[in-house]
Amino acid sequence: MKRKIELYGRLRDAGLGSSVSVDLPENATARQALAVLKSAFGAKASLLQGCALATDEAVLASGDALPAGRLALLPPVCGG
Amino acid sequence: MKRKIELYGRLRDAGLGSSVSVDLPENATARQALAVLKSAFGAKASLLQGCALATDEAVLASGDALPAGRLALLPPVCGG
Amino acid sequence: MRRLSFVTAARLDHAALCRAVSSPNHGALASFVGTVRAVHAGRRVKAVSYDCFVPLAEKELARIKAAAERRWPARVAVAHRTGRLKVGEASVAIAAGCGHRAEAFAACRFVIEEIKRRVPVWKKEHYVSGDGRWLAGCALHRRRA
Amino acid sequence: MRRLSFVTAARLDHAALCRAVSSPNHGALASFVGTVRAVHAGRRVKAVSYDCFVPLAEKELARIKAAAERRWPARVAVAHRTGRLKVGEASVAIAAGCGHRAEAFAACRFVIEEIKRRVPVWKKEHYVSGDGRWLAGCALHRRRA
Repeated sequence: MKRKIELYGRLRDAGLGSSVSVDLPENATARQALAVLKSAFGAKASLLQGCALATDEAVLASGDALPAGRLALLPPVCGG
Repeated sequence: MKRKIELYGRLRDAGLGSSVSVDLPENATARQALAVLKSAFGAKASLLQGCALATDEAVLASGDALPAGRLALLPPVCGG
Repeated sequence: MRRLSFVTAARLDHAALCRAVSSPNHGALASFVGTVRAVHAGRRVKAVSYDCFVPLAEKELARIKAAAERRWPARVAVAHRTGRLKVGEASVAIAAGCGHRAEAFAACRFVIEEIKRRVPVWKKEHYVSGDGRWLAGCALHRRRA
Repeated sequence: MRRLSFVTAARLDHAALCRAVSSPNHGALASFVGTVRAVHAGRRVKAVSYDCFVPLAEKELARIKAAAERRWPARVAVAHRTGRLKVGEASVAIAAGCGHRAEAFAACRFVIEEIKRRVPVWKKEHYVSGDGRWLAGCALHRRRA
């Protein structure tokens, strides 16, 4: 199934816009999704270092299945 | 010589007003002045516990001679 | 003030946050404001853009506020700004009202440290020389509620 | 703001102190406001009178500000109020602007701790029950300049 993944921070400079659409197996985990995203990023895959997938409620652990709803790929944070 | 000593904080409630005038020897030290003040306070002398003499520049050590200028008798402080 | 933890594209109102946490039972108000600096890591900065995953950021701010209020007898307000900020503009503002000063300082400090560790916000510095750079940060991890 | 350390009988302007220490070179502003509490040591408080030996108090505030600015790369502003204050009114306000947050918090905290130890100010609490009491404090000692 197609899932839209929002991109933030430095990921917006990957030339992919503010989100990517990737094809994921049913019940894919965050780990599986990150592997698919790595291919989608191609030569820019190093940007994914330290990134985590999150919903609008919480950051996902790598073994978590992707829930329905918004999904975002988040680089290391530096707010404040 | 007569010196006026300003009173602050709880000392204002001693019934002596906002200052006392005491007779001090020439070149009196802070320690000597405190002894004279103790008599002046009479039954209220316990109010002097923890008090220090000061000018408008600095707190005096007990061996310091009283300089010219304003003199104040300062109880333990609790600003902030 | 409607909400005591939020993300906004509008200029931060430090005074309003301070008022929002005030109480006749408090003797102490500690507050913190983070601002854009003119120089960072030796580069002359013109502006900083703050990107943010807003829904999660607001939930994390609410969780940090709640954690501070559980840990200390405090009332906390916190706001984080987004968008492009000029030098001197405030990116984050925090106010913590408490009975006593030690708690107020501790709660305020806790909130800014937690923001830096877990709120999904990213800074891109824009330099006077014309180029720009996303700053490195703290990798996120799932947290147990 | 004319002076950055002073005693005043007028209402304290926390925002003005914060503005006074701001700089494009700062990334952090920590501030503290002490206020009159409605309850202290189990007694319901109606107001607090602040007595002050003003000339020495202003010199001590200036010395504390200078000591903080020597110890940290900070800009500090501090004001102490005198007179009779109602519950919720500010008795002291401090702002410390710095490059980084740890220094800003440390400088701000240092100033309030030093005020309590060495600035000639005294509080008399006025209770709802009609009586009042001068609070205990810290004995003063000569300090080497």
